[in-house]
Amino acid sequence: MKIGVVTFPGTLDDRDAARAVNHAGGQAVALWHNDADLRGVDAVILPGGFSYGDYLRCGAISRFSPVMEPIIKAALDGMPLLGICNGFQVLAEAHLIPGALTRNHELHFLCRDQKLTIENTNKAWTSSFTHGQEILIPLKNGEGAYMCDDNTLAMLEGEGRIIARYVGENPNGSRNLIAGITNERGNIVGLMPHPEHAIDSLTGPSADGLGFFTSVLNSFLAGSVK
Amino acid sequence: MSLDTVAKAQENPDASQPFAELGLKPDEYARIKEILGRRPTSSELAMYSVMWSEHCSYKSSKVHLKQFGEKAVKTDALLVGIGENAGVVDVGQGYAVTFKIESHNHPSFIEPYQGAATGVGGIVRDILTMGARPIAVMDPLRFGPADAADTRRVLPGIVAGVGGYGNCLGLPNIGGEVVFDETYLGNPLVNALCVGVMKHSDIKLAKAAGAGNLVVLYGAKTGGDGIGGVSVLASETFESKGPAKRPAVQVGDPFVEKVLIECSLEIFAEDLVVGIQDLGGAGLSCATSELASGGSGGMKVQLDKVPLRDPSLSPEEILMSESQERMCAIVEPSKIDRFLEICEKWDVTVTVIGEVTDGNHLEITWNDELIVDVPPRTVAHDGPVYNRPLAQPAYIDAVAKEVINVPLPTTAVEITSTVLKLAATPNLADKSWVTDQYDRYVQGNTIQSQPDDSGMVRIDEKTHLGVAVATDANANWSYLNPYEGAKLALAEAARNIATAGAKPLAVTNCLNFGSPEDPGVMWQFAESVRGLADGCLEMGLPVTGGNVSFYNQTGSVAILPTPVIGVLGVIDDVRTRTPMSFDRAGLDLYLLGETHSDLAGSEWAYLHNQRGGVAPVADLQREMRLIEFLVAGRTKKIFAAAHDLSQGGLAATLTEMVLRHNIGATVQLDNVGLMLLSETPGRVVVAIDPSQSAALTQEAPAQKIALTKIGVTGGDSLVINDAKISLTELRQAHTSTFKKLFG
Amino acid sequence: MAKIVVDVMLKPEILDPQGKAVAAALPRLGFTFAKDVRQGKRFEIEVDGEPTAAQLAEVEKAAEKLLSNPVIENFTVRVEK
Amino acid sequence: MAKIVVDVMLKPEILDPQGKAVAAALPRLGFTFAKDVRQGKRFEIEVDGEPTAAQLAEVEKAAEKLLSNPVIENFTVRVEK
Ligand SMILES: Nc1ncnc2c1ncn2[C@@H]1O[C@H](COP(=O)(O)OP(=O)(O)O)[C@@H](O)[C@H]1O
Ligand SMILES: [Mg+2]
Repeated sequence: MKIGVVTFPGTLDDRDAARAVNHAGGQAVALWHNDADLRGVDAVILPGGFSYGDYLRCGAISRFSPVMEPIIKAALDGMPLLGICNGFQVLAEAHLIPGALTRNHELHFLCRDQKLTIENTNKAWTSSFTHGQEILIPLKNGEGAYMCDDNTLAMLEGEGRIIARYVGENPNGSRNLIAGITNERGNIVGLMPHPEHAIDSLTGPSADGLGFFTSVLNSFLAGSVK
Repeated sequence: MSLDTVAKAQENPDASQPFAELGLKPDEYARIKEILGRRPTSSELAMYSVMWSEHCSYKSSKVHLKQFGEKAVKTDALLVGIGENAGVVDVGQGYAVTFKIESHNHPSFIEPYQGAATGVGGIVRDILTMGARPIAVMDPLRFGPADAADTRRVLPGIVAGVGGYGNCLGLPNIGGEVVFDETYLGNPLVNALCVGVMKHSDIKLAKAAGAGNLVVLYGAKTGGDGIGGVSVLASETFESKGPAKRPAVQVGDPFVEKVLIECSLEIFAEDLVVGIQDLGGAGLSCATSELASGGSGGMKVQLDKVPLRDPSLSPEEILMSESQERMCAIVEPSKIDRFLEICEKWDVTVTVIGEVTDGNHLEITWNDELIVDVPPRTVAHDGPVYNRPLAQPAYIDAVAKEVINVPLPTTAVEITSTVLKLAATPNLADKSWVTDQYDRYVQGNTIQSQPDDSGMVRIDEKTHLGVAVATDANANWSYLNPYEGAKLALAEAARNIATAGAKPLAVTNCLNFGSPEDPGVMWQFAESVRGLADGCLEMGLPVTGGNVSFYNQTGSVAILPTPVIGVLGVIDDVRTRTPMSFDRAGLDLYLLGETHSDLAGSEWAYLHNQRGGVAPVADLQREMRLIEFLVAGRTKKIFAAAHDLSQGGLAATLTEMVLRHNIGATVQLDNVGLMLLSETPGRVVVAIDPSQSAALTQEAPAQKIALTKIGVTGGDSLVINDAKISLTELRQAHTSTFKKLFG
Repeated sequence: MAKIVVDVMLKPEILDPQGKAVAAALPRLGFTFAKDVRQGKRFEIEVDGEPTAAQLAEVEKAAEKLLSNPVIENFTVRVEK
Repeated sequence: MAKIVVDVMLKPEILDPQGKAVAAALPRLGFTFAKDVRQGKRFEIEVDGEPTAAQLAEVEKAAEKLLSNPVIENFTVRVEK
């Protein structure tokens, strides 16, 4: 399975995301923000970082990169798309998922090992987990507070579209402790913490993050993607 | 004032010039005239003034720093030595590592966020310039008292600035220091270290060789930032059409720097440059003169081609501007098209501003008029050298006579309150409030970071080769005895590398001192340099580079002498490192090294307002045996954990160890007060599986290393003799200080 | 040369931690005038000559598409002398 | 209830990376009106009743002390209806 990893100017975790894909047994394909096509990939990851310096609003400028056009088209067609951190912000700015990410409530960048529960396991990116499974992966962001209006929140809760929730003290002020959500169809996931930094316990707090990458591979092998 | 040209300088040799306002002494000005055989043009004057400033020319420190070269051990590990932007060390497997610390103290006091941010930006460009990919940063910081109002202004801004810039560059922050002392009030120290890695064949140097090669400026446009690093007044002495005031602060754009890094690495990978230099202090004055004198000496630059952010800048200002995020490369004409293409890909502004010439003149024109014609070496390297008067300050003998008289705990209640007090004191308290604002995971190779003894990153994913770096300074000891203080800081940094099992390889330093014009400060400086040079010689470690920051003082009060020493080590397989603490019960705890009555300069004495006494004397032979033992023990897998003792002594070390994985310990100590609080150097606590005791008890004495069994791991408290401190209470004390102080 | 100003504020129902932090800090410094503080963004856009209606319409579009995020923010556009 | 607005902008000579990024992004989206863009902050301060001169003077002080960083920023205070 070929998984595209997009590099925008200012993207930082592209190498890590590619490493995680390869580690899980997939084949990472580098995609450049100016590319007009997706080089035949089966899924795409928008990695973390400070694309365009996170100026204006995180993800606001990169959301209009040329590569986003084919990505949006394919994702609306069912291609698995994972936005991590800055990638999540890009997804929100592109309105591929509802809501927005705003400044952490304590107004600092925060990097810490974060416990999450996985609350939705039937989607492209989380099928390797069990429902309610607790995982530990790094969280690192300055604007990670998930915000949406009450109706959207009720809808997300009602439809089980919350992929992962923070355990314990709210790290950034996200509504309902939301760490990640999915679109209605379940192929697009935005996740604030960083599974690509938790693929082995040598360099991360655990290997729990690998599950996101094996999920998409397994779903692909099982033919359930798209 | 109209454009001052070389022709005009010859025509009216006696025109008066504002050399004093630019920070030049009359004799320095006279030297410039002598070199040129005429008065300098205003542009030349601008160049000499910034390049001959203390900051760029090291005029007060040079005579001392040369010991680092003279006393150095000969080592093949040093691929590039002092003098280049950063030294380069061979770490094996074809890899070379470069690292360096720099200060950005004064700007960080004026504007904490931007000062610290641009400090990080500057050191990262130094590392990039060597051809290396930057892979990690560290930030040794020092502040006034933790509860002082100005510290509350300065510290959050500096921390946010270090994080704001470093995080945006995608560089993991793998360590640093946060230290508080009255003398840093008004003089915070912001030192930033960067590590980079490359293959041997990729090393780049700052030299402009080959007549006909092009001089290329790329990166951010030039603005009026930081003009006249030597004196903010400087720019105002030149009349210009622009706004009356040039910005007193440089503002960084980390996004531009991130793009500049990736763009440069792509350019390096295709071997498109002959030489390269970042633009830091003294901007284009420095880059052009250093590149030219690093080559054969000839260069022509058309200054009017420099892309400007502020079109009102005069040539003098352009030469002095310290605008961030710029690089200058020497490129063969056949390679320029590809060079421009890569810059375009990354959307980086790039301009050919000149070419390398035969001969040894650096000629700069402004709209075809010659405004600079100098031998570049005289600007870059032949600056004034001062042998400033030095004298041992009177306080040295006085403090040596002071007898430390602090309460030493004996009862369970006293032990408990002492341990809790130390755990919570700002200098020893948990630094997560700071380090949580730094990305330590990016790049996916961080093996160790806060709160480990050293930062460690993997540099090869297949072989698991890695490097470790630690920075240390003990200004209290340096105050009592600068010579020993420097050696002790060196030993501590090396030990912090070795506890993990990495082998120390090379040294960098950032020497933060008061005014060199004060003979007492100059003596502290000279003694520190002598101590560091002697220490490095004895330990067989080369100094690969560093930085001097003088004038850190408020009125007549100088900061404590603060030589921050960085040591880099190598570890052949990061998976086998010895962790800083234990994650299970049932291990034996041993103290390696002897404990003497070393309370002078200790944290406990400081907490009791006692700053006198006699600093410990460094025993580097003993330190080296200990280091070797720790490195060998890692290979033989003897240690389950190892953590060194420094500020706060055994009390602090035990606190940090039990809290790391929330596994308690029970220890039994004779002479408990001194054992807990003395800061005798050369000590490490190790945890071992009982099955390894034989190996330990045989080998330590064989290496003449004192060994004391102090206890066992396990439980949910730290038990010291009769005192039982719950981990919950200890954690509360250790972790609440910064939150309380800074929100 | 004229200046077009775009002000972007978080919608009233969206939590504004920056505004809240400022509102909390003011009384600590002895300033008691504020009942509430909201913090937003101000863009100053320089254009050549007098802004035309067409230009302002373009700015409106840009404000909606790029300068603000309609999910959480409102904006206003005006000309400033 | 009245609103006092404090606009805080980077001084003209200070580099504004955010404004620069916006100015660069606009033409990529087909918006060509901007010669230059600067990005700053806007504070909306709610006060009880009509703001008095004394109150405005206080706001000026707060703007200088807290809302802006005088080393790199300028500010203006005004009442908005
Ligand atoms: N400003 C900082 N930035 C990053 N890490 C820091 C900073 N200050 C302290 N640390 C980290 O916190 C830990 C404890 O610091 P310290 O007590 O000074 O260590 P040591 O005594 O071993 O030198 C170390 O891992 C150190 O690198
Ligand atoms: Mg240590």
